[in-house]
Amino acid sequence: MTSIEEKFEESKRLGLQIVKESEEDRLMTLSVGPQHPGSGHFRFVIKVDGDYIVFCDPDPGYVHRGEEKMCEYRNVIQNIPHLERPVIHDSANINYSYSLAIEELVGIEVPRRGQFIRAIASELNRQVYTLYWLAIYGIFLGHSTMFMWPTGDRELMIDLLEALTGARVTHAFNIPGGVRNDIPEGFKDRCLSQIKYLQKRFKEYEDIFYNNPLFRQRTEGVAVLSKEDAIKLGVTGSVVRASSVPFDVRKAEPYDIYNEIDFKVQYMKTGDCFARSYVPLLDMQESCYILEQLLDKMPASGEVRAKLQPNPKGPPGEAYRRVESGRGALGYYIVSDGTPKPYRVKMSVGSFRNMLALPYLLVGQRLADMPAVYWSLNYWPVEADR
Amino acid sequence: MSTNNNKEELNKKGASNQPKDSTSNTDATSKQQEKQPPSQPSTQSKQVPAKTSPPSATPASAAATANTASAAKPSAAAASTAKTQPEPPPFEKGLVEQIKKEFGDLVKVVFVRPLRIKIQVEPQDIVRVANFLRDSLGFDHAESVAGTDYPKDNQIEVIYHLGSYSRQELAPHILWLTTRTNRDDARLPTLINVYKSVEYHERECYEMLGIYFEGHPRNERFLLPEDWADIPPLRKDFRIKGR
Amino acid sequence: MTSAGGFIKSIESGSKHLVIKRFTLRYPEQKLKFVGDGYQFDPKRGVGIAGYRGRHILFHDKCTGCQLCAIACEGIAEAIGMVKVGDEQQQWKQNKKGIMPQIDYGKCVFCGFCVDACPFYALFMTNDYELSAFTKEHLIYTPAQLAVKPKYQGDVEIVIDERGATHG
Amino acid sequence: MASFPQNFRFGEFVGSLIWLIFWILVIVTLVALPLIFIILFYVPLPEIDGEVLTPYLFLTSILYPQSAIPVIESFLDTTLFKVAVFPGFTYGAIIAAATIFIERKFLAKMQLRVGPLYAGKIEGILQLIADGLKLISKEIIIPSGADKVIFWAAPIAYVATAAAVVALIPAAPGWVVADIDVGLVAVFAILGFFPLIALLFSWASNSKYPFIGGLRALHQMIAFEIPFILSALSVVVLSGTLNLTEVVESQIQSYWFIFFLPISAFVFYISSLAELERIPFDLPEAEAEIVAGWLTETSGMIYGLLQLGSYIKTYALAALFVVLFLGGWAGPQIFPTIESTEAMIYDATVANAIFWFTLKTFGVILLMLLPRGISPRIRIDILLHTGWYKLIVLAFINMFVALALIYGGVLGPGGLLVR
Repeated sequence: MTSIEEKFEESKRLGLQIVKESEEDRLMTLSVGPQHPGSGHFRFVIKVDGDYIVFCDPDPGYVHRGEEKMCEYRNVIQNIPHLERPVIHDSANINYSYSLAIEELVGIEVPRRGQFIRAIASELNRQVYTLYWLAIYGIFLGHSTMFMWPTGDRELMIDLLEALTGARVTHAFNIPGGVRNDIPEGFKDRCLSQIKYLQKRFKEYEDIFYNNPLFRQRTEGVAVLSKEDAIKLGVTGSVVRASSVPFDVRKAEPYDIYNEIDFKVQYMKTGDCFARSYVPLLDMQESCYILEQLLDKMPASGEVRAKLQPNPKGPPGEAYRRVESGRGALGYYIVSDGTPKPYRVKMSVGSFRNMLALPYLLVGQRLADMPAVYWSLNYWPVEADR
Repeated sequence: MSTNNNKEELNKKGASNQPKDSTSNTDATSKQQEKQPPSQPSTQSKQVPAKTSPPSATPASAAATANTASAAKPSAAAASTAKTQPEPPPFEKGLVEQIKKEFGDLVKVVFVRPLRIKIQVEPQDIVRVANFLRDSLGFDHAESVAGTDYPKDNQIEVIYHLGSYSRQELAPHILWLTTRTNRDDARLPTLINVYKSVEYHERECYEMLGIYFEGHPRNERFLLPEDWADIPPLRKDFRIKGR
Repeated sequence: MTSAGGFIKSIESGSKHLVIKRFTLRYPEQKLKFVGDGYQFDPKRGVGIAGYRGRHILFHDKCTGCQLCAIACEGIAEAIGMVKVGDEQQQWKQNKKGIMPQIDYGKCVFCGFCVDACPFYALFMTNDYELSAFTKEHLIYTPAQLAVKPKYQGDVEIVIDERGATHG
Repeated sequence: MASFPQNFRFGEFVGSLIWLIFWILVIVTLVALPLIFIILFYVPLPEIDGEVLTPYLFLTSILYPQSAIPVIESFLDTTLFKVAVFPGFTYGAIIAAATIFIERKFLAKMQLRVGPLYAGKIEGILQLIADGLKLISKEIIIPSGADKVIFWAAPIAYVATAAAVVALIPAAPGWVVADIDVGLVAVFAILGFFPLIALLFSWASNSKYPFIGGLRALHQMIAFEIPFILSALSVVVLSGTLNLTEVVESQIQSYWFIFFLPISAFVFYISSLAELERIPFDLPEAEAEIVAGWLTETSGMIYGLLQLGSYIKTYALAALFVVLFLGGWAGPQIFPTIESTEAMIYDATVANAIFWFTLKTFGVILLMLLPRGISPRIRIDILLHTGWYKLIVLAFINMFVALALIYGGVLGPGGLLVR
């Protein structure tokens, strides 16, 4: 019993089944999610060879609820509350592009003051979403303080939105034709003071998190997405901006009031995890300036909501409008056949597009980099499933 | 697709994660337009080129377009829109003329609106057209792939919303590349070799509308449950219970 | 050396917060103040009045039983049903049928589109959000329950000063 | 379940109570008392101050508390007391419990939140008891296919090993359970068991995430054991002994070793964080990647015991840091000496030593808690790189400093700085 052949002979004689060891046997299959603390409502199967990930297969759909089909059964206004469910933290933005597309189909124009308030709600919501995202990025890397601080500061923005829209997360505020209500009294001063406070807090975040050498070690140079790959994969939002593509829908295709606002597209060149995690912070800082300008330039009074029938319907046609949400370009493709109910609604969401980059980035990384890479893609499972 | 590719790459060159296509990347336009970005983290103020239409006018003018382009049903809207269209902006017209020059009658221009162009091709030409759009015009990624079911025509329309990152002046534009297939035996050639970014979109389209993309490596379940045994849910003859 | 500096900065930033007042809102003891009395809608101007979107309040003397709120809710949450109110003697002159909305808060999503739909200033929303109940039946609010004005008293709001933000 | 059963009757409840009391009385009179008398008959009673400690004498101390002092003193001298109470398990466990509470409050303060609040009137001080009750009352789930013996034994072994480290730490002059000449070596020998227990437990869980966690624990231990020992070795060079009590005494004679060996102290601190699996070195329990590492399959009191063990270990390593670098119990005398002719338990020197030792230990524990608030978890390759390349080199640098101090005649027998 010295050579392997003799062993095979022996096992054949005994009637045992012996399988030769293959390359696959060295790999360990790990199912990350849907009950994994580092996945969200999402599952991806990874295989690890030692400490390296050699295979990744995303498997979304755990929170798929058929938003696109549901839209075909409800009229334009009734679609709003359920359309904001995929990203309740960013519900103003997810309704924004829907409203824009419906407005294009129906043919109404939003009053100027309404456009400003819509943009304010959208920017505040971007802050809320990004702070929440940042908090989870912190806890994924084991930094519990970075979980608590943004979660606490997010409360400020949520309170502002609560005063503005009346609800903490699911606002149902940006509707076709404008916004539901005017801004309350004293909102402007409150908003300005809280933005100022938030800008001070961003420096603290940089001190404790972004400039922390341990965080830098974990993210710098990890999972680099080159510019060519980013374009080819069609990723969007902070992911593509981290790969030195300065694309922002607010700048590229300014909707509503954004062509009057002066701001810069924040982007970075490196394309690694650090850039992907730092660009959202830069975005938030830019968003603070945008908010200040919006509050400054807003007309003192005026209509906020165009007159709209309860069942708005336009001529048959198609429209594709997009906005820049917290996770990148968020587009709605709506086909109308002349009835109050849309004939077909298609959401093109940033999370779904960014998910394509996950297998490309994860393969070849260490297992410990998995949460850092996964969450740096600015991926929100519920939105991707729709 | 992703998995197969990844494994091959791993075998080839270890821990690299560069996606590879057989038919990849030589756009001359992107090289011309590419600015050298400043050092990181840096900012850049990007200007929308003046020759495109002022975007502030978009909702109103687009809405006007939609109004004038009224027709009985969306499938028929296509044909009539191109005729009743007001004069389209010059940049879009230039793009359309380039496409027309290359393909002639193979490509049907459905409408040209500010920032939006819709062209329709036959399924057998779509890969050629897509290659041209990517290589010569610079539409380098797909934002979404939407399928719409038209039971009246017994057809399914698939729309590729193509956008551009590499050409600055194309950034606000979305080109709708559409094609139609028979509803009973829905088959289309995949565009995955032209646009990597359509991989998951086409998979979603396959399971939601039942369009088989020939050449796509994984025509499989994606978002729906694994035990889904009904007809594809976004077809019009699938009804939600109780409605 | 830069990494050592980063460590020192992060330690400094962390320990600085040991002396800052805590941000937590101690909920049952403290409650946030809200703007206004709740979300309302002005049908004449066609625009809402900002406020918190909590439990509804129904004004019996204004409700005409037109069912517009129930129709608005139909595709959203299906939480509103119209029920017969009162006996034969009790007649409202504006509400001949005597039906009024009854809201199931197990289904309501608090979008407020029913308030937008009401053309008679009869249905508004209030600041009350403490609606938990032991059974699902208790979550269904009859028109009589909806007519009660809730008692909600918020006592704190966010205070931002030099040393940080806190609820006070 | 807070609700009463449907057929509840008060009479039956009282009856069952009386029935219970009856059985207790029966068992006490028929079983317990005879057993006690049998034991008293055979076991020789301890002799204190020339008097045999009979139960009668023992009971009289209730009336005359003065007479109990010699009894208590003699009890304080026993090994049982040292093992079970003062420098041993109870003291360690109390400090561990205090550590948990302080950690939660400290982190909460740093993160601008409140922390435990409702259990116990004052700032949730009884939260730990509530948590303990919860853990005890929870079901212990053993995964199918688990190696049951090891699965049950590992948590107990973990606590026992942690307590064994505590046994070697001198808390006050003469107050140490095992005053052996190779104390420092014994400490490291015992510390070497922890990754083994983690690995055994993770293997016994028959699950993937614990397995990865166990292997990570092993990697971490191997990478950090060597700088850990090397950093302590320079203390041995300075003091010339492996006995921990003598290490403290040699520091009392000269100065605290942290002044001569700051780099060693730093290396020791970093290595003990790695040994304790605390953030930033909590790779074996990294919850975002491998669920809870080798603790994934734990439930109920198994988890509680492992947590208790790891916090006792925290105390042990903090105390070791105090003994090696911060002069142990040394400190200015603040407790007044009371001159009294009568027998007294209070000893000013010992009280002073305990006070300073506890204070320093808590200081070091706070220092160990601090990184959890300010740093993320590091990756395993960076961890191994830190352990093998950087810390070993740093430890060697300071060892050469220590040797230079000895041969330069600054420290050591008859050195310049030796008082």
